[in-house]
Amino acid sequence: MGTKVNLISGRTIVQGQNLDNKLSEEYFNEVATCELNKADMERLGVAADGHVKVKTSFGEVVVKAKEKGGTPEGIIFIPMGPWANALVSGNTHGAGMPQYKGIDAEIEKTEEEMLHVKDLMKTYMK
Amino acid sequence: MVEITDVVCSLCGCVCDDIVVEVEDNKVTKVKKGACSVGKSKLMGHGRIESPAIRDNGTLKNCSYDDAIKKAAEILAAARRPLLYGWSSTVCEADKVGVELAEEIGAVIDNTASVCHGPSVLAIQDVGLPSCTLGQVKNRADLVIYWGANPAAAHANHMKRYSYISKGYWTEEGKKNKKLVVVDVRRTATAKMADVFLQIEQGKDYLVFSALRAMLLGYEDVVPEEVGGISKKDLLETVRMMKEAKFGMIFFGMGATHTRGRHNNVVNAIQTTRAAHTHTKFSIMPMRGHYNVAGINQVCTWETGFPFAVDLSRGYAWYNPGETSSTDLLVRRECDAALFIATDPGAHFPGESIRHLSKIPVIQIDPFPNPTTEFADVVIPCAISGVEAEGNVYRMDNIPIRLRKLVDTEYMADEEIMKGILEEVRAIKEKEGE
Amino acid sequence: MQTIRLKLKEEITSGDAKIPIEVDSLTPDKLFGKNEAEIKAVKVWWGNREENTGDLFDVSVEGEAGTVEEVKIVMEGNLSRVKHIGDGMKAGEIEAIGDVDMHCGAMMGGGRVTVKGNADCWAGREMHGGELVIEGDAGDNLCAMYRGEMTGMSGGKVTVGGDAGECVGQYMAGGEILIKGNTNILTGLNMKGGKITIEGDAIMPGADMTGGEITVKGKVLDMMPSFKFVETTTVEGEEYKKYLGDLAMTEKKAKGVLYVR
Amino acid sequence: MVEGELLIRNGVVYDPINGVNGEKKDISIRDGKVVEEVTNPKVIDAEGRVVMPGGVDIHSHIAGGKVNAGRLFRPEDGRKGRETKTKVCRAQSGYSVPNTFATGYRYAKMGYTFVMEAAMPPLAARHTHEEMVDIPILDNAAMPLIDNNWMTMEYVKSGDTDLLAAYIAWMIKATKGYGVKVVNPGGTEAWAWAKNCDINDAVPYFDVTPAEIVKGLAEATEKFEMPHSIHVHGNMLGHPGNFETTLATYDLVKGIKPYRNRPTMHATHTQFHSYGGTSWRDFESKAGAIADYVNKNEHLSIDLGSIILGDTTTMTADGPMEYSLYQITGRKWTNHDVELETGSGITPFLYSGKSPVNTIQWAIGQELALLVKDPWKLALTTDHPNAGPFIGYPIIISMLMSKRRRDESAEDMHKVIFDRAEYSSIDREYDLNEIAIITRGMAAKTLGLHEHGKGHLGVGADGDVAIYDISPEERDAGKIQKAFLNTKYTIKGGEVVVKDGEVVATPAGRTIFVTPECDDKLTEEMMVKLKDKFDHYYSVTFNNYPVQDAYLPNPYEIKAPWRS
Repeated sequence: MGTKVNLISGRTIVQGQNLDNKLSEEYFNEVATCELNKADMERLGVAADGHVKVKTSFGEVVVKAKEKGGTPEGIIFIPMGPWANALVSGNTHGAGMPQYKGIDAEIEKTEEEMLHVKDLMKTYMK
Repeated sequence: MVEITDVVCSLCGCVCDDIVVEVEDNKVTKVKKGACSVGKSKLMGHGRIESPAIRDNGTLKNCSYDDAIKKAAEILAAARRPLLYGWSSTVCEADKVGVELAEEIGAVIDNTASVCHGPSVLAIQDVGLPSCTLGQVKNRADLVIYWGANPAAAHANHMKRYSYISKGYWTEEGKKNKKLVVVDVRRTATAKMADVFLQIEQGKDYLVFSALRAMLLGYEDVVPEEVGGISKKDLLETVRMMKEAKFGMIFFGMGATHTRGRHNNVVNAIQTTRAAHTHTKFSIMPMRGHYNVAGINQVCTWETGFPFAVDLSRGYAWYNPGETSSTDLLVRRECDAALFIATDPGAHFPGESIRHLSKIPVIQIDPFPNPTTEFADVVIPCAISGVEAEGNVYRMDNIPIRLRKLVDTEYMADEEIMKGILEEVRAIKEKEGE
Repeated sequence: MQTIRLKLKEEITSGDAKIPIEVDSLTPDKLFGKNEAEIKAVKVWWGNREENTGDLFDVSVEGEAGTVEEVKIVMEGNLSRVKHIGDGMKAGEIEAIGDVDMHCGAMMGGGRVTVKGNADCWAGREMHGGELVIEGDAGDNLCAMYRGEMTGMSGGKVTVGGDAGECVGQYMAGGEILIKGNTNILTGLNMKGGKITIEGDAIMPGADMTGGEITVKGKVLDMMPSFKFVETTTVEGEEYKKYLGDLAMTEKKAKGVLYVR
Repeated sequence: MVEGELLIRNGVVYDPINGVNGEKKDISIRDGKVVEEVTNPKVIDAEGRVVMPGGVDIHSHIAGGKVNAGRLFRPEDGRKGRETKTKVCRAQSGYSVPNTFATGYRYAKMGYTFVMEAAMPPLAARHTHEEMVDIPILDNAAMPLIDNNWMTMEYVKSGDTDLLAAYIAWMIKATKGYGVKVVNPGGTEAWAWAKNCDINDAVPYFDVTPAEIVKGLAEATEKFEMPHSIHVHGNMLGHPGNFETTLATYDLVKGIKPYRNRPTMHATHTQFHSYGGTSWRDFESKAGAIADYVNKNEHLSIDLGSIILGDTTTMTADGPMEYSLYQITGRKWTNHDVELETGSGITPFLYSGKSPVNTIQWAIGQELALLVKDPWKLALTTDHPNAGPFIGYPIIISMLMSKRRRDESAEDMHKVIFDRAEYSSIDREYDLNEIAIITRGMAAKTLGLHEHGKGHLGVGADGDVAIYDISPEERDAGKIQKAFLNTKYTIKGGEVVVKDGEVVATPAGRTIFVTPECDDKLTEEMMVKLKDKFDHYYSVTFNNYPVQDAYLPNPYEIKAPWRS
């Protein structure tokens, strides 16, 4: 299906500002996003704020694409939070730490809607 | 209006303690000085969980503190493999009660280091940690290296208060006579400030550290022309800067611990520091995330002997991250009940863990509604430590600082809630014993 | 010969929570001389409570044993949450049918454990004697040390039929490990003695090694940049490049030998 | 303290502070204190058993940043001493670095009721106090490190002893500390640049010598009626040939008059400072030279720092020393330099009887005890956990009491013990009275705690009593060792806390702290300089620095007035 990329997650300033405010629009707008390099955006044919679907062997989510210089080609960055974590691996390789960075992923343009945090949580309750 | 000085920030591991706020009508109305934008946001406050609640037929129904605490105690007392997790965004006084409760019910007690700098702890247990307090860096460091860390986003005051930009005794001109090296996969905001930016290939940290070590020890001839996406020339230049520094400092972040190699990346970072120490003064420090994650590691260590992932099911401590750590316990579906305090697994744990949490009873203690609230069965709101409650915390360099109370509240403090649960659990056990 | 059959009851693992059972009290040395009723009364930990073996396992005993060596324990049922199988055993035999959980054969000093399936992390941890055979895959930290210790496996023999995870043989000081498949990163990390053979591929093998020998018959991915090429040599008729390392531990200490195709 | 009456009947009492040497005597306790007599007491029959005041440890590392860093980085030590929780006791872990609960229980089982935490980094003082609160049973206190502090060095350089006194007074108050601790004066500051200092070297950038620092601090301390003298870990600890530095350090304070009849310097873990030779190859014991000095002078007290064979965790504010040790072993190494004040290093170490160096170290600790004639000048310590864990004290006691045990042990050590140490030629054997002196009386007196109820059983003393399950005639070293490891009874503040070697109650201990009272004018002048340090160089603010009262739930204050 999609283009093969390497997924990393991490903190951002706005994500930090909304740590106590995770059910808000500000948090959603910041965290349900995916930063890509310009060339990768073009390759996917996705414009800024266009939706992309990211998929790993652990799950898939729809997030908003954001162009970000400084991100190398083939790397995508999703701020730490429920959307990134739907994709990361829980295999800690005997060290207790999930792999939040460096996960093989596939990405593609999509028309699908993004899930708000409450709806995202519901997907775990099936 | 009252002005309060020397306010201590309860957000990140920087624990800035020179903040000035204004309080009016029992509310923080202004952050005048000292806090970064993230800390400021925290101090100004957000929407709260309004009442204790218990889930009934899928929906949370408000109840009294007493009822919520009783219910929490019943769940925990009955559990065969309970997990008590969080403890990093609250004060040590609450953490101590947490350890006692874990002993009482034979639980696993784990903290957010587990998904943050737990690998750093494993590394320290392998090779130790040559480090110092942040003031040492401020006064002396002329070379600062951020490795897999982006303080511009995660610890916004770090460079200004303690490292690259700060001014101290031998560094009175600030960054003018210092060098900054940044190692990262992305060209981050921090990387843009660097004198040298080493853009490393994802997952290759371990190899690059080993190459640096070999070079620092004088075996550059065996190192190939490129390692982990960095040219030998750039590596040699970095090594030269390290050797020439009077006081070198490495700060490392999740870029090292969250990626392939995990704790062993940190072992290698520490080994690199030790190799550099054969030439000059060199130290290293993890960029601890939560304001008191260092503190729960301290409390847990002096009380149980071990810093996180402590399994007390047999009545003594068994420590084995990778087995007794939260992610493993949840992904492997070992737990039959969980208590989360001052943390949000719904947002920060891998999806696989949340899937299991939705199937077992979950207790949440937090000031704010968050993704975890969506599946918690008992929700207990609490006072905000550092705003509504005081107590001890440990900064990322393990310096203890006391959080101040700025305003009054009717919410119970974490310590009181935990004591309530412990008492109820003991009452249940006593009854069972009869 | 005596055969003790322990079959885990189905209801133990059928709930939402898969609470592990820890069976370090069920080794041949500890069960030797006990009759069926006595074995059923041996305590095992299931979560934070101790239970009778007979309440968790169907127990049957056939034959007599004059010595521990004549005791064979056969474990059956869903063993994927049964930890510490053969932990600390000194003699006798255990056969585990199916996938087993962590610490299988940990601290083992003698006897033989066979796993007819996969073994989770820390199999053979700090093992110092005996034989451990894992017919399927092994998890991470196979034959490694306990956190903070400077010695992992120091004796005995381990064979893995499939792949193995990260940090195989960390701080290994003696004994032999044979992996028939591939290993994940950092096999032989901090190794100071003993021998590891990998028939498949390995990633970053030999980091920080100061002694011992690693042979990789498949490919090496991400070769450590701090090893010194010594010579091309022939081992068992095959041509290998011989490296010494890890120089990152200083040349004086870099006495580890790594053979790469 | 517990209300009610207790009578310990017919024990053979060793209470050296009160001159009681093995007398059959009753001890009466009411409401936690020793009294003349009681009327309706609970009775403990101590017939034929040895009775002593609760033990007092003058120097041990039991709480605070580096102790916990030691625990944290040694899970392999943690798993050694695990014990299951009981109805009374919390879960225990650790051998050389036990958790706080185990620390309290194990000391109490040996009959100890007071322990001095020997090194508190001022900036992290809250940490030390948090842990001390979590150590059950024991009364405790801690000594802040005040020797590598920039303020100290600047005042020493300018010669302002009164201002230095004002500074140490402020520091002891701010940290809720007990007295002035000195660790590798100047050397730890130099270590912030990866350097070290000997006694007469100039400290980089500060232009003072360690000798001047020690002298200045001793003079400043004696400006107050401080219960304890400066407590010194000198320069060059652990280096071959360091005995000369040690003797020179002792000499520095010879002319200074103490406020009362006590030494002007307590020199700690003397074993590590009594080394001859020029390298590890010709390393030899200089216990004789050190003991000779101690015998001839009255201004000095020492403690042993005696080695316990086996694996341990070394930890000290002497950062460069730990680095040297780590370079020898190649094992894990933690360092933690503390801005403007001090530092610390931690590394595991194995003392082996097969090693010639360790053998001589082992001999030195015991030689010191045997060669210093007056037991009132020395205290039994292992500098826990540096020379070995405190639970090794009974081994040392049995060695000191039995020449035969020493001879047998020497046979198992490296043969250098016969040519590079005096060990095998010393015949002296300690008696129980002398043991009581070096394990309680001397420490209490040297710390000034005998005036606050510690270390003796006179009327008004704390009801802290150890009853050992041996008769005074016992000569079997094994039995002596066993008896001193687990008491028949330990009584703390009138409450039985240990019975038949098991902990049966865990009352909270008190934290004892000293308040030096300094002239306001001096304090004000000093404060200008101090506040400048906070404004520019410290990473915490002045107002967030002092230890708040909340950290001492059970405080006991000793006032130290300015000497007019």
